[in-house]
Amino acid sequence: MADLGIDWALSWVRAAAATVTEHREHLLDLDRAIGDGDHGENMYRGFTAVLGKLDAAEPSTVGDVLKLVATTLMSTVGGAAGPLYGTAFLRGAKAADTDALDAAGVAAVLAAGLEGIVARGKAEVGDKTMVDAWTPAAAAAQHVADSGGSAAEALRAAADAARAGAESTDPLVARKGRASYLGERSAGHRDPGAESSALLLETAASAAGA
Amino acid sequence: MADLGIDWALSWVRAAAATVTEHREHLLDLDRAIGDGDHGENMYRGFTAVLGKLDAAEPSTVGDVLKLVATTLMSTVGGAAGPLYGTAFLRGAKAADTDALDAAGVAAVLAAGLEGIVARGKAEVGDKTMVDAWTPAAAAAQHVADSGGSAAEALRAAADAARAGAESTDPLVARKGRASYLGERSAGHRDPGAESSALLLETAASAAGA
Amino acid sequence: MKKLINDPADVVPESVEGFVQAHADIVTSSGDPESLFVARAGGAVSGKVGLVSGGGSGHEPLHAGYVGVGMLDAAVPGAVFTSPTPDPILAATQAADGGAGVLHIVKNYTGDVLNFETAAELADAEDIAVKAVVVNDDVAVEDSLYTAGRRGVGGTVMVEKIAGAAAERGDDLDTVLAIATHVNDNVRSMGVALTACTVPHAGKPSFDLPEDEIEIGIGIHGEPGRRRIKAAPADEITDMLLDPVIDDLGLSSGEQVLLFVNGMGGTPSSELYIVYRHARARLEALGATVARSLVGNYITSLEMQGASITVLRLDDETTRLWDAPVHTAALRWGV
Amino acid sequence: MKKLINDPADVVPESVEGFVQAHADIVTSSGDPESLFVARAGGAVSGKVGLVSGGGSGHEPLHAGYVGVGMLDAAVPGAVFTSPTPDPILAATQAADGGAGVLHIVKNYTGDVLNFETAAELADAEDIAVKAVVVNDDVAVEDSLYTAGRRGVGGTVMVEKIAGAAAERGDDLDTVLAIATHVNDNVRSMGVALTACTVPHAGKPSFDLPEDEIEIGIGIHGEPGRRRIKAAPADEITDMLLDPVIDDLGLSSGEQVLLFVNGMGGTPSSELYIVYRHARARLEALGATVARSLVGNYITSLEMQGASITVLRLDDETTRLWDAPVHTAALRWGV
Ligand SMILES: Nc1ncnc2c1ncn2[C@@H]1O[C@H](COP(=O)(O)OP(=O)(O)O)[C@@H](O)[C@H]1O
Ligand SMILES: Nc1ncnc2c1ncn2[C@@H]1O[C@H](COP(=O)(O)OP(=O)(O)O)[C@@H](O)[C@H]1O
Ligand SMILES: [Mg+2]
Ligand SMILES: [Mg+2]
Ligand SMILES: [Mg+2]
Ligand SMILES: [Mg+2]
Repeated sequence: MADLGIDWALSWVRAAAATVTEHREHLLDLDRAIGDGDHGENMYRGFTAVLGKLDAAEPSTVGDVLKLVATTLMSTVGGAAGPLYGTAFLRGAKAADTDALDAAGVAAVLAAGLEGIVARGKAEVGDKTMVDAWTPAAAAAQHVADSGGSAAEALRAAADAARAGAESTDPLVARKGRASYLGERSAGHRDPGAESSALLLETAASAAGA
Repeated sequence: MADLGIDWALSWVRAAAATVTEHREHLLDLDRAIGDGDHGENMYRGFTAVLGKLDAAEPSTVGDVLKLVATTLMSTVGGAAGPLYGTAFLRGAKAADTDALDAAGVAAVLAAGLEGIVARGKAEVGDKTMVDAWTPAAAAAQHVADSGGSAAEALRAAADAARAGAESTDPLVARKGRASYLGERSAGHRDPGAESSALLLETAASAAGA
Repeated sequence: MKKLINDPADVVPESVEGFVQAHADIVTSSGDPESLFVARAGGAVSGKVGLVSGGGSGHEPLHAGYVGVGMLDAAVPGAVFTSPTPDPILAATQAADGGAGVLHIVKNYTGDVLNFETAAELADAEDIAVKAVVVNDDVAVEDSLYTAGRRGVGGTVMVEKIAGAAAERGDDLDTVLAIATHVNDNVRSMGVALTACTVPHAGKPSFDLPEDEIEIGIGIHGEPGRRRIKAAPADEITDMLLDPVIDDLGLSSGEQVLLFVNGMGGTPSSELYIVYRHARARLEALGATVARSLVGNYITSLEMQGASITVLRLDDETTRLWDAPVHTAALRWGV
Repeated sequence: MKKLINDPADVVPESVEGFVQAHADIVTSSGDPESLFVARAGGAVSGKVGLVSGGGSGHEPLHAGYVGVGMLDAAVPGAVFTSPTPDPILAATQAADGGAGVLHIVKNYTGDVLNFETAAELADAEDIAVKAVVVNDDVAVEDSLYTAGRRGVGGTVMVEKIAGAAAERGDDLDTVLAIATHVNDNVRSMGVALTACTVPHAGKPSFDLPEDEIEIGIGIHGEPGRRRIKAAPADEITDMLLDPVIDDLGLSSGEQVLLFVNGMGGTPSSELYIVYRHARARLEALGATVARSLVGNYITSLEMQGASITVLRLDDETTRLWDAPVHTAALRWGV
């Protein structure tokens, strides 16, 4: 039940960049359906930039890595996703104030990230946004921590919950973000940001070997 | 072997208007292929206007009818076809200086019309224009007149020759009119003005019972 | 996808480069592709309130086409349909600051609002006074506390022109903000798409529209509209767009308006004038006077075919400010 | 076919009606649908040479968009892509005549040439001195005594602006004609289509172009071009258009030019600036100076996607006349 340190953080971010590249087109298609067709490109641009910075910077803690991701996404992604993910990672970085995360640490990082997203975007569960993925994810990690599980178990639970949360957006009518402009027509489509959130948490769990 | 008088002229013009209406789309398509897609509309607009004027005016001679057609086409068709057909009918009207046309009269009207087209458009046979229909038509009518045929026979010969002339434009590379801008690509398409000329002469012959 | 572009990733920087070269008498650019913005050739005007706008690219001439005397001081073009990040907005804000503060003109999209907010915080930390007006004139979208609210569309051009004239005559930041807000409060828009558009990096049309259907209530980001209907004559479509605009504006007899018929990028101006003609007749039938007009491609959605109708309620002051000289790449008069 | 139109037969009159309403400070129309033309709101200018142009509709803003101080006195819009008949050309000529004669600016198409010729004869019979310049700047078409010759395309805008300025400053008819001819002699153009356009009354696209092919050497009437090639990057296409233009113009190092990148109606301006950027770089590499620029939809082919490049060799006089104030719906500066 090893805690998750800098190695995990680095391999997560690299895996995240690979996943975002792989799913670029799929995220584009989701956003074309109910948004403006750029979410895949935005995430791809952001994480490609993160990879570039990772080589030059020499982060030594999980917090360093998360902060690097935060500032890079903030300054390269743009759109709604840039500030939202940027804030999530920034608050997560602040919450990751130890060398290695245990389950409680994972839960704290996810809770802080979610808080950041809500602080900026003011969305609630059911609004058909990334909040629908983050909220159950943070809760699931907290649950694992409360019942004495490992950091990796917390991430696995969070990833699974995020996946279910992303899928739960399919039937929803959007109330926030661009999809809200479509009214009823937004139902029947997955929210792109909830999907990318689920993808990122899946790579976080995988990187932890969970 | 009745000569062709005002009744023929009137029924010709009415039949021509009907034919142009019927072939509007076909002439449009021909002009879309190697021109600017308006010849059918131009001819339709012109002959619809002619019909309108015919009811109000009370032409009493073949020349009157041809002159009415000339001025109406001139002032409603526009494009290249307007001035060319306008001039053709105007010169034809001047040539039709008797009450009723015999074969020689038919030949004279067609020769004058062709002369008008050439005077304005400066095209020669083989340039892929209406001249390719009018030239053999005028010659065929003259031939019938020279060999003692009737007016109706002259028109039938002219119509058949115009039809063949129109078909002869298919393989040609245009040297005049819009199709000339296409260069080699104009080959393999019929010239719209040659086709409309053949249609008009066919109705002239039919109206003469030939 | 067929476009006159090179690498899709270079569309914005190459286009901005050409734009700045073609209009070097009016504008300059930061030159830095990492922090791209367009500003007035002469730099910030000392003592004048600076006006900065920006947002995703693909709406040209918005916003760079409105940089110049009498309108914006700087514009920040993001990637296509993607709000720019805070860094270039901050840099543009600094470039536009003549010591009298800066007004951000922000179209109401989550991304734009968030990125401009962050930039404003950063500018504040550098002692530049920044205020923001958030334009939200699109009546196709219901306005509610619980949603993202209305989009900013055609009204943005009106806000930029009129607030720009106020700043140019020397109004202070609060006054310019008040005027911008007043314009936003009195302008409404609604749009229609006949075809979708294709974002260069997506390579596929933003939606599929059968040959006989159109989208009513679209925005300017290639998103589908509120509803899809059978194609209809221009006058009927004009009614569908104008009715909610008139309604929401609460327009009544005797009022003066500016009528703005905007092309989405791929519609010929001849069609815009057909829409204008009927919209004008409708407004006049209502007893309103169409005192000013604007017809053309002023806030677009790439090569989309379609149009939007914007109506601005005029008063003497806004009319005067609308008429004031302007010298930008896309709007020019009086100079 | 999806268009913002009502009955296809009403496209031109309704559009012109809207246009004249929207720009009532600049233009007026004959009002007569049987003899439709657009003229300056103030009427003929006494003692000034009158400038009249016209041709088929579908190229907006050409020509009505160029009626106003410093440019045309009247414009005659025919049916879409169809030269107007002599009657309205004559009426416009009469309306434009201020006693100093009238210059007809005619694009070189058989129909335009013939109908303007007839109108000129009729005007002559009414003692109006009429001269004509026939614009033929399209290098895609071979010039020869035995053909219809080159088409008049983008260069027409240059001729109308510069001859318009000459007339406005008081030059006599022969001088205005000489200047117009000089501009025509020094301007060349070539265009590309990415998509076809649809003439309203035809209802079908003017040609079928696969998703990965483009037409090089098109005119402005939706006709196919000289050759069809695979889609290519903007810089390559720009080379294909610019090379024959430079060549035919015999442009050499040290010369000053006006670079005009024109949109065919359905292409966003962002793409035009990408073309402009590369064309400018090419001209500069040649040692020429791009002293003036024009980028936008100025002579179009309905909603066609595509562009044309026009290069005008400048001298001091033409530059001065280009810079002179102009106040029309589509071109405006200095006033
Ligand atoms: N107010 C909000 N709160 C939380 N998430 C939001 C909000 N608005 C948008 N999002 C998320 O952002 C995603 C869209 O991101 P992206 O397409 O990159 O930006 P944009 O919408 O500006 O084009 C949406 O799918 C949604 O998950
Ligand atoms: N110089 C010419 N001489 C004779 N006929 C010509 C000439 N130029 C064009 N035409 C005829 O005119 C026809 C086209 O007419 P139309 O499409 O109505 O006019 P436009 O070419 O102006 O669109 C051509 O098919 C051709 O037969
Ligand atoms: Mg998006
Ligand atoms: Mg034609
Ligand atoms: Mg976006
Ligand atoms: Mg034509």
